[in-house]
Amino acid sequence: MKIAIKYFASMRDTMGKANESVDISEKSSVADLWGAVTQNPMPENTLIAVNMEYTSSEHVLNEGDEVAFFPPVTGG
Amino acid sequence: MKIAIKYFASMRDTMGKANESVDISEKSSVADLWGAVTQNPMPENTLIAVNMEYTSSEHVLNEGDEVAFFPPVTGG
Amino acid sequence: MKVIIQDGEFDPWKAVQEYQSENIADGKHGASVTFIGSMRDFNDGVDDLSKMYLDHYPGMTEKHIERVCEDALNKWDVLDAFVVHRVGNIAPNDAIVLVAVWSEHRAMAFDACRFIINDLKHRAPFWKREANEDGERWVEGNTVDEVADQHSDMAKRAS
Amino acid sequence: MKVIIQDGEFDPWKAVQEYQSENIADGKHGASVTFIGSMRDFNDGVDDLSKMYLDHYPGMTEKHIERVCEDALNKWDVLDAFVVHRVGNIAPNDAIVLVAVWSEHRAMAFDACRFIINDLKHRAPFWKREANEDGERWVEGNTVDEVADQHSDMAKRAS
Repeated sequence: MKIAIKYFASMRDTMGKANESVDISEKSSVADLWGAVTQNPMPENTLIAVNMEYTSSEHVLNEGDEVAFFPPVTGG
Repeated sequence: MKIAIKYFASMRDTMGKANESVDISEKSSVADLWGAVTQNPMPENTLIAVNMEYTSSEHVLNEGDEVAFFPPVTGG
Repeated sequence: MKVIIQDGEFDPWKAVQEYQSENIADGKHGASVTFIGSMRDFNDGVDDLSKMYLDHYPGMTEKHIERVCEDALNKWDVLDAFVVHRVGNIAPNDAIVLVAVWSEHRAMAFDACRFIINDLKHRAPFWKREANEDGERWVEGNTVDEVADQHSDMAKRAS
Repeated sequence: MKVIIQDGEFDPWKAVQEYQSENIADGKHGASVTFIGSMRDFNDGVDDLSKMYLDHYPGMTEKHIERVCEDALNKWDVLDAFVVHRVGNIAPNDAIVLVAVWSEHRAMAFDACRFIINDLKHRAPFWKREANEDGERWVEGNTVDEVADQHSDMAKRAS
């Protein structure tokens, strides 16, 4: 299934890109997706959103999901 | 000694005046001053200021003091 | 720091914007919290308030609020505070009071602003006289706000 | 209720004044609390900040803040809320964020405004990148404000 990935802030610098599209097997989790795009472990305080809702790395993905990885927020 | 008295809000209506000047004996307290101007007891929640500072009815007065009597405040 | 007691309408947003541009150094404050109290057309079961008169104690009112602002500045490391309070005749929807506070960080600005307006409601010598079709009455205490304050404090402790 | 994510300067006092005159019914609110966050020219030991870039997650940012405002409106019986947040390039002293809340009584307005800005600081997807003469860096957490929040909470419990 196809998954769209977005990276923000320092995560974008680390990954060397702002977004990418990945093909992975059905029932993959966010953690599986991370393993498919990089061999590095996910930084400890990484925040994860699936379809613009916060979630955890155990979240099981569906075809067409948009997954975002980013560092702690610093707005306001 | 001469004391200037001010009344505000409902206290002004009750006393029928906004201010008055009273001559009382040295070392009189605010409570003594009240007794000199009216036979009615001081309403329970009356606030007292002497020279624009909150104080109590035991406060001992000095020549030329300005004493104010008023009900609980309702500003803001 | 500035405290203005004013008979006559004012635009609170314009007042605070002007005060800031004239008095607050560029780039030093990260947070500004503003409270504006306005006249509702209802209060404590009276639902057709047509006008209000606000009495005060000239001299003591200014002195009292200035001291409260100084206390807030010292207590919370706040950069500056600005207060405007109406007196005299007031119409529904008019701004009655503005309290604006500037600080480096937001927690201090919230705490100091709330401290000033709470003291102002409980201790500054102002008295409201409301009028509707049935006549006029001196308002006796900010009852609903007291309850709301207590409720909010309880909710905070419970959460 | 309105949430604006904006690339480009804004005058927060003018924005809130305009929002109020167009959206808030006359005479129904007694209290309005406004928080404005501005860019300081110093932060966490860096004292010559020359500029800042604010990244965000288009779509999620708006959605997240809108939900937080709805939560605040429901939780505190607040009449309305208005948020403006800058993104893109920001200069020292620029307003970054405005949170304005209207309610009948002041306690709810303070609580709701603080709730919205605290969530916005901790959960809304924005990231600051600061620049000074030594170069650029992504800001890592609102450390000073966290400490200030905790300090303020402790002071409140102790008093």
